[in-house]
Amino acid sequence: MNDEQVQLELTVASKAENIPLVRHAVAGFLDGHELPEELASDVLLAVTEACTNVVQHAYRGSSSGEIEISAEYIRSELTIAVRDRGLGFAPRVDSPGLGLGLPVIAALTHNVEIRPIPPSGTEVVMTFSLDP
Amino acid sequence: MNDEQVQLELTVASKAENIPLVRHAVAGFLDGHELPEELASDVLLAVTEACTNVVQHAYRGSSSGEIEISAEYIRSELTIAVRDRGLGFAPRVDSPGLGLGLPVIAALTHNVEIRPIPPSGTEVVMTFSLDP
Amino acid sequence: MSARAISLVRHDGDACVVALNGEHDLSSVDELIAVLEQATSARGMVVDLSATSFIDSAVLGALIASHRTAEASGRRWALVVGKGSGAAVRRILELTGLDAVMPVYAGLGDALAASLPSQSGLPT
Amino acid sequence: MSARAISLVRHDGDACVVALNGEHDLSSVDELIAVLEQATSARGMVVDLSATSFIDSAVLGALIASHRTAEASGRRWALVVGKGSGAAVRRILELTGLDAVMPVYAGLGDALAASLPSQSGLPT
Ligand SMILES: Nc1ncnc2c1ncn2[C@@H]1O[C@H](COP(=O)(O)OP(=O)(O)O)[C@@H](O)[C@H]1O
Ligand SMILES: Nc1ncnc2c1ncn2[C@@H]1O[C@H](COP(=O)(O)OP(=O)(O)O)[C@@H](O)[C@H]1O
Repeated sequence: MNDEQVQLELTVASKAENIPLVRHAVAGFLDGHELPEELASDVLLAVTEACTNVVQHAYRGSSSGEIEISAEYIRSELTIAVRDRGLGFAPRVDSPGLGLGLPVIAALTHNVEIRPIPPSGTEVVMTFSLDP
Repeated sequence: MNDEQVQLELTVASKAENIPLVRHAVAGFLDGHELPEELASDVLLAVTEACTNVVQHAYRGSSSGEIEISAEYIRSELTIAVRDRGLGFAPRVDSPGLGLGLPVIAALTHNVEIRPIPPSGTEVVMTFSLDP
Repeated sequence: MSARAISLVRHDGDACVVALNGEHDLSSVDELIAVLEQATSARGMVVDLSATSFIDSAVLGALIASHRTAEASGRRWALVVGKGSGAAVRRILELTGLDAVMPVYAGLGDALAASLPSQSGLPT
Repeated sequence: MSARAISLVRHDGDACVVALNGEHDLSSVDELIAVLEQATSARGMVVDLSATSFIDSAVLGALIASHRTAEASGRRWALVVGKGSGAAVRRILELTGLDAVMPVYAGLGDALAASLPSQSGLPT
């Protein structure tokens, strides 16, 4: 295990076609560390769900925007933040989804935080514990 | 504004009929502070949603359980935690709800954290900013 | 704290008004669903939140379901949100953008008129 | 990284197999929905995830919708999750408890047999 702080920063256009790209970049980042396979898979699933939420919900109405992903190891924790500069978190009675994204994220993570970022947008910070 | 740490601790059986009771207790706690009316209303709505989730999802299958609520002011922030000792956070394709609870909480709070508590259960920690 | 009640009143021209008084949440939602179901036998229905101090997403879910059922069978359905509606009522409707999905009126009179556009079957 | 594909194969006795290869998420879900719709014309259908390395809740939503449509019209529907299914596939099915809601088989043969219980209309 690495005790230094290792980081990934990535910004892509908020489009469905970029979701695999983000997942593969994070997979590459995880590859550099000895992560159990099941945990790595959980991380990739959670990151995918967070990006899907940005693409489906963050920039409703406005034509374009970005997904910002950052990942870092701090001692025995992996923290991944997914940010958008969209309209802010809002419930939708007309959501195209089944409402499984957030619960899946919460079930996979050691801790998940959702918070608005000024002046607008949402940050979802997911923490995974590397201790067995 | 009070600079000391002021706390509320409350444990009730995880039953729908206790949800108003929790809301009223928290309302009483808020009354002691000069909270803008709209913010107080947001807090009560968010607390209600978190308790509803415990009653509907936390103790599925098992006959009984409790909701633990704690609230405290720390400087310019109000933090309310809603805890259960249930089965842990899990997505449900058969949820009786519309999936609006968590998004409503996220939209109302300055920050919301969801995390498992050992040995089992979930803690939802909601933070409200008292700065205008 | 505040007393709660759910009332059902039938008006002339076959419109039902379901009024919620006080605070409503998961603890009263089963009763609400039952009353809403009784009301769906009418040609038009109005849910009156003008004396409702509190609702949450569980109550909202029941209202959305009732609205959908009414729409599916071609019945009229309207919501009243007035000055007496609590802050949480306005807030959750605003957050979910529900006023874009269902007809919302500021007064019962308007809502009733809208829920029964053609009194006694005579178009106006 | 891994190549992805969605294939549709019609089998004797009017069963369709939709197989997902590689990783699937929001970026391929529209294509998946279109293929699943084509398959619903058959008497029975199987979604084969035995070479699927990744799915998320967007894909799961499409599978659940397809299963519901099939059920509503009395058509058979089954899922195959095998040794070649990726960890994320198993994980999301486990988390959502989906194996309790829809029939899941470990092999295509079993799933096909289940989706067409009475070959050529002759009960066995
Ligand atoms: N990045 C975001 N920006 C704004 N709203 C969001 C964002 N992510 C999620 N939401 C809101 O939270 C709701 C729940 O999300 P989720 O659990 O992933 O379910 P689904 O996407 O299937 O609706 C969404 O319907 C949406 O209203
Ligand atoms: N305290 C809890 N314990 C276990 N699972 C929970 C808890 N709270 C929420 N969940 C899960 O999260 C999902 C989403 O919750 P929510 O957004 O409130 O929508 P709904 O309750 O309408 O399904 C629930 O369906 C459930 O699967």
